[in-house]
Amino acid sequence: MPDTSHLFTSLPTWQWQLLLAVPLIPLVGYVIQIFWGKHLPRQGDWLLTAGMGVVMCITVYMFFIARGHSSGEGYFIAESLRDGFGWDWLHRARPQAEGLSLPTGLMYDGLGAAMLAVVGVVSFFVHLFSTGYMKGDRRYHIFFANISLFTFAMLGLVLSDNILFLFIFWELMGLMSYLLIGHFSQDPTSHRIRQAAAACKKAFMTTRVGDTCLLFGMAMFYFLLPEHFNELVEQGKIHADKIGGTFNFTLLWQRASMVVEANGGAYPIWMTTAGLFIFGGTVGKSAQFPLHIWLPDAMEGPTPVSAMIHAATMVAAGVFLLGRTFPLMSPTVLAVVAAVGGFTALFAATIGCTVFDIKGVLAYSTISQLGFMVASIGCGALGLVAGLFHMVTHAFFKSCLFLSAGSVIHGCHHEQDMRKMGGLRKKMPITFACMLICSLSISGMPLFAGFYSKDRIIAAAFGGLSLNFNGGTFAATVFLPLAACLTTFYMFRLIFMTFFGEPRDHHVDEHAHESPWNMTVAISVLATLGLFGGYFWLMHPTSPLGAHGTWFTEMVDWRTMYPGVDLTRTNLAGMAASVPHAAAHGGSALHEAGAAAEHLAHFYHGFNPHVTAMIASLAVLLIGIALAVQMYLRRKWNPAKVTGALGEGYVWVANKYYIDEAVQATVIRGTIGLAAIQRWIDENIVDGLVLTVGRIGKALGFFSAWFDKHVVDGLVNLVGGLTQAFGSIARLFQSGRIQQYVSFAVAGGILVAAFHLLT
Amino acid sequence: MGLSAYLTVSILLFTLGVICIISRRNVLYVLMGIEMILNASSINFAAFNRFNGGGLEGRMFVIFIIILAAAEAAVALAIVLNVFHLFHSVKPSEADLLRE
Amino acid sequence: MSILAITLSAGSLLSGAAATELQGPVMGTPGAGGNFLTRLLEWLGPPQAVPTWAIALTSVLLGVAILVTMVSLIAMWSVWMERKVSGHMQCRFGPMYAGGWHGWAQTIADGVKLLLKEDLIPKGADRALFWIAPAIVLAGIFGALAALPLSYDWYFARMDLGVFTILALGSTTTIGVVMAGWASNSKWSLYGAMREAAQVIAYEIPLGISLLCPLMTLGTFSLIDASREQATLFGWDCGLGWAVFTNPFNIAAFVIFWIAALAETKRAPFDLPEAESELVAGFMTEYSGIRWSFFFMEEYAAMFLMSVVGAVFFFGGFETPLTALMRASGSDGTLLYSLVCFGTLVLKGFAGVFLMMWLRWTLPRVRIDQVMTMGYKYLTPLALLCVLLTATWEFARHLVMG
Amino acid sequence: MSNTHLQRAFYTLLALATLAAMARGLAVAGAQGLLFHGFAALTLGGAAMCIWERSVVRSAFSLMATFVGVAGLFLLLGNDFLAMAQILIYVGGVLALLLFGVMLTPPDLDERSLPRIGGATALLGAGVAFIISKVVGVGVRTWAVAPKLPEPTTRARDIGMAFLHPEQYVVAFELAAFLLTVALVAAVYIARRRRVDFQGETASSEGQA
Repeated sequence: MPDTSHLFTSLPTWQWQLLLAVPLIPLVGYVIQIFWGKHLPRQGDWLLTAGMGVVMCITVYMFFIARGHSSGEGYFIAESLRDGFGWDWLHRARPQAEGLSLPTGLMYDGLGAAMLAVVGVVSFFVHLFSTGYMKGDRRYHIFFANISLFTFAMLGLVLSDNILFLFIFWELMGLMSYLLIGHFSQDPTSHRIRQAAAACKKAFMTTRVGDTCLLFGMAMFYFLLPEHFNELVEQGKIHADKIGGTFNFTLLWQRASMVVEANGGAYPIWMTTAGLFIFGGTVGKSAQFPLHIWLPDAMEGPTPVSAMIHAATMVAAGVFLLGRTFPLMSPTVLAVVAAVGGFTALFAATIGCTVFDIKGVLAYSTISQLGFMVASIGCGALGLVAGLFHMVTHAFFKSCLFLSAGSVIHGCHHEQDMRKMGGLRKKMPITFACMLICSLSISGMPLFAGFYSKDRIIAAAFGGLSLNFNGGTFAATVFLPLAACLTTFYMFRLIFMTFFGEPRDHHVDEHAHESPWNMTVAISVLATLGLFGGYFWLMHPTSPLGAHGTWFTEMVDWRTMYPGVDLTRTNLAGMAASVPHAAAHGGSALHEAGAAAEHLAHFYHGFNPHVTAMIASLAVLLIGIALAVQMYLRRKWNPAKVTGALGEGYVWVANKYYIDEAVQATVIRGTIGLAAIQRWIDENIVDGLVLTVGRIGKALGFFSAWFDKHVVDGLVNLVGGLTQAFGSIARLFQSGRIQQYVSFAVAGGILVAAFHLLT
Repeated sequence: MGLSAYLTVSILLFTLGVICIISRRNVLYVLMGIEMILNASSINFAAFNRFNGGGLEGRMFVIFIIILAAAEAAVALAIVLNVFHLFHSVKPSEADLLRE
Repeated sequence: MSILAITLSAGSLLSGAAATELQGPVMGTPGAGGNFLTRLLEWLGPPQAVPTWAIALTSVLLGVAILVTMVSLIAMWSVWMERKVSGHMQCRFGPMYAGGWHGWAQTIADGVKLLLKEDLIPKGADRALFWIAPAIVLAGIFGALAALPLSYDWYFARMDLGVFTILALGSTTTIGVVMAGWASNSKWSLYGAMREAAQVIAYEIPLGISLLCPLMTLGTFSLIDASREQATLFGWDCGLGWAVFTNPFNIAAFVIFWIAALAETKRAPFDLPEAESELVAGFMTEYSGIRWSFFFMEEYAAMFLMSVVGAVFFFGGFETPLTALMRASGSDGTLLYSLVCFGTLVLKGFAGVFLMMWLRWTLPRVRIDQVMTMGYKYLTPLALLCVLLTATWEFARHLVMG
Repeated sequence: MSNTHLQRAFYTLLALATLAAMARGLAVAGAQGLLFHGFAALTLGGAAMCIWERSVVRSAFSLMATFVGVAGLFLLLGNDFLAMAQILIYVGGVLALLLFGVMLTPPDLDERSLPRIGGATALLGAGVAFIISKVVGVGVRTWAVAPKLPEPTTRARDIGMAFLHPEQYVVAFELAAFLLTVALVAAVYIARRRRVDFQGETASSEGQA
């Protein structure tokens, strides 16, 4: 096995301790809050917010340390176990022995650093925002406790160095999302108690499907990878010692790539299956079609929770998982990933255009943007970086959008219907400014954060299509620009309906006011990040268009993300088939892969698709804005007429393609029907048997009773009678006086003693 | 002093205990007599222990006898108080409901 | 009659505490590390004709004399101290005239007065028990004091079971008090006696259990050994390895011990048996003269005894940094060292007595039902908990320190 | 001869016998003999007084002498732990409990029991004197002449170890603890006043009577 330890960076122990403190601070905060929160001043919100502030400071500080390490071309990846900082979980005494051994530690690399900083920053501002938004809530302290544990789960997930711990935190996050989405279901005064209860159950059950897939995928890699590896070792195709199962990311990457290389670049079928299972986890958690149905309903939770779920924690976890397991994915899996992601992006965007709930629009927007990320990752190595980059920028502007929406809802006295808003621009200037900035950002306006990532995604899709033509990349290439266009349209539809025009509802307009400082500060900071977060173009000394790459691409590079793994020889080898001049070499798949790598490198620096992509994305941006202006600002085209013209199609979209109904009709009805059948069997067959046994027992019992009454009782009575007869004789001696008894006893004792002494 | 001296004291104490029990009519005297008898047996155990090598066995018996006496005194006193409440007398001869 | 009482108490002392010392000669091992009085007598060099039992008996009689003097001195000093302390706590001077400087002779004058007072016996009283009761009370406390080492090598009886003996003999005073209360043929006295019996029985339990905590820490019943155990703090011979410093739960145990000790010695806020506002003077209502003063002597001696037990088992006994310094400088084993140890113990004991007086003037008296509730429902479970925690701590300490 | 005179004569005899026995003990066995006879006299005298006294309270108080005497005998036998346990539990606990019992029940003023004492004593005395003469005279004398007994070395630590050692007395120790707990709970339960029950029971028993 090649020695790759020189590729790992070593961090000093105090830095590991800082990183360990990052998840532990919210955990400790949770414990304090859940037990004593109610009795703390202000119900303890300051405690958790301050703790999260500390976490933010640590993550940002560590981010800059990571940035310093990764500024060059080399690797930056650190594992605490290599620095002697970790736990031997389920310790196994002898390494060769059978059984489970799980050394567990922290992992910190460019992706982890970026993600950790994003989670820290967004969580802190969500906490800050919540101190204003949730004021007066009946379960205020519980809310803070839960959201803190939610953050803990995400921070732990990002820092995990193995997939099992990732899975544990992943599940914890599922539980916390359940509790938080259902926050109002525990509040008897809430008027949305039923909807909240239903939504949290739906979210929990739906993501469970994906989680089960992930568990299967995990288990397959744990058990099958060493089996296959050891087989290849025996065949002499790999020169290494035999191995046992592992969950560790770096070991999984290296071993999987060795297996694939030994197989001549071909992925074994089980690895494809396992990759699909792992992708199933992403589908559930990141709300990809067809498991996206929980996410719109999750809007029943408080708005800060939505911001957390959509920006920093829940859905990002799915994409993060793809980033962590990318080397394990075969080209086939990647094609599926791209297809599912592209389809989801367009599909959700169309629904987003028809929703009137301000948070609903943002919810479908999130599904669509997640589709972008997933599709991008499916398009190959360039898309991987672009998709992860989009995850980061998306976290900034989507959290800002949600919190701004929360600010609007707060200002409008908990009114969420956009049709009742309008003209809020003057009343809520800060909110409006933040929302506008982030809308431009999500739409991909040049120089805004979203532009850099979205542009890269579209470029990656184009590039993927030219490198490796398959259904997935084709779907991505076709669907993503369309989805981008619709994104612009529905975002500006939201802006125009909410902030422009005349007030449409007198009641709402009367209440409208700017939010308190803690909410506006939070959204302002996040809007600033939404503007500059992609690339600090105002501060960068060189080209504003980022020819040297953005900060993210400097930190996260597909060539240096996975130490000891050459993606061009494994994961991307399948692409070689379609490289035009690769066939000229006429060599094996690996040769072709080398050619593909060359081509990729050219591609990366050559910037061709970038220009195309930029033109395309600017075009769709302008088309989207123009549409929105025509329909909702200038009102040239009446939206009602437009929808009327669309006819049945509009009804179909507005009802979200009837997917909820389809699930209801197939999965849920099917389950209920199965349960009914089982119930019939239980009631008629099983119970019938039991009753028969009972009847037989009863008959036996009658006989037994007769025997008992006449034979056994007769004997007992006889004994009793004899005892009574003897007792009436013995009674003559029983005077009831203690003294007499003692006299008898002593006299007896003396007699016995005398007998002994005399004989 | 030899073992026989202790045994003599012990048997005299035992006799006095028995006399105490059988000659007085108050139930409290019964309790006192029992304590004397227990003490007499304690002396026996302690003496045999001492004159048989001074190990642990005999004194363990005495310790358990003392424990037993403590438990007995508590329960017996509770019974005496109960009997007094029931029969308005502490004479054992009058608590004779079981004779019926 | 007072002579009879003193004789009786001396006789009881003979049979009680001093018999443990005689055990040595009786069992055939005279001398070796025994009573300091015996050693003194042997050092004086008696003629060969004097049998060992005579030496032992002489030392016992000497011990009785020392104990009687000790109890009288403790009582005298404590009474004067109580007057001065309570006076200053109430912003007055206390005795100022008798003897001159701060009324130092006040207690002596009181003693003379009590000796000269008529010794009254009420008409309906049970005369024999009325006589014997103060003697039994005093005998119990004499026996307990006899188990107390005066310095690290001055003791009447070197006992393996020191504190156990003190607790056992100290508990016999209850019988004397009940006897006094019953024999007086007065309802105030009887009420006081019954309260005393109930209270003392109730508080003996937490007292004993809370003492188990330092006993576990130190691993011995013997007061001298316990004191020696507390010389080193984490292996450093600084005279500060007191039980309260080496095990934090001993602090809690000491609080429980102290409350129980207050109740055992019938001190305020637990002075129900002699609550003057309800029962005139409780079980000693009918007593007067020297017999009355016996009860007082018993009370002050018991206070001092409890303070010394607390000091020995929680606060280092003879050990202070001064003794450690003397050991380091090699003056270990000299007469000066013994005197320093003795002085340390006396100072610590009177510090405890002062604390008791301070508490008396700080806290109001509690009701009898509150006393019982506190003893049975709170102090006993708390003391058990303390034992559990102390044991856990000690176990952990042994695991860590080996 | 009145009861008072009889008692006074009895106590005088008791005191004289004690003094004589102590003197003989001193002559025979030195301090040990003196103390043994003193303690034995305390034990037996206390017990005898307990029987002879007409007042229950005085009987209970005289029992204290018995307990202290037995403790002294334990001391002479080298068992200081037993002696202290005896004093702590019997004098401090059992006796106080007995006194409570005595004071919570009314005195039985019309008890005249001296004739019964005389009869029972005569009967028992005959039997016991016979046994003593046989036992002390023949049975154990050979045992008593063990010339030099070994020094008792058992200390409190050994007793504690024996109590908790799994191969020694730990089961008995735990059982004793259990017994004490049960006795405590039982005593509290029995002594608890149940006014309703008492009224019902006394009413029914009166009805039967």
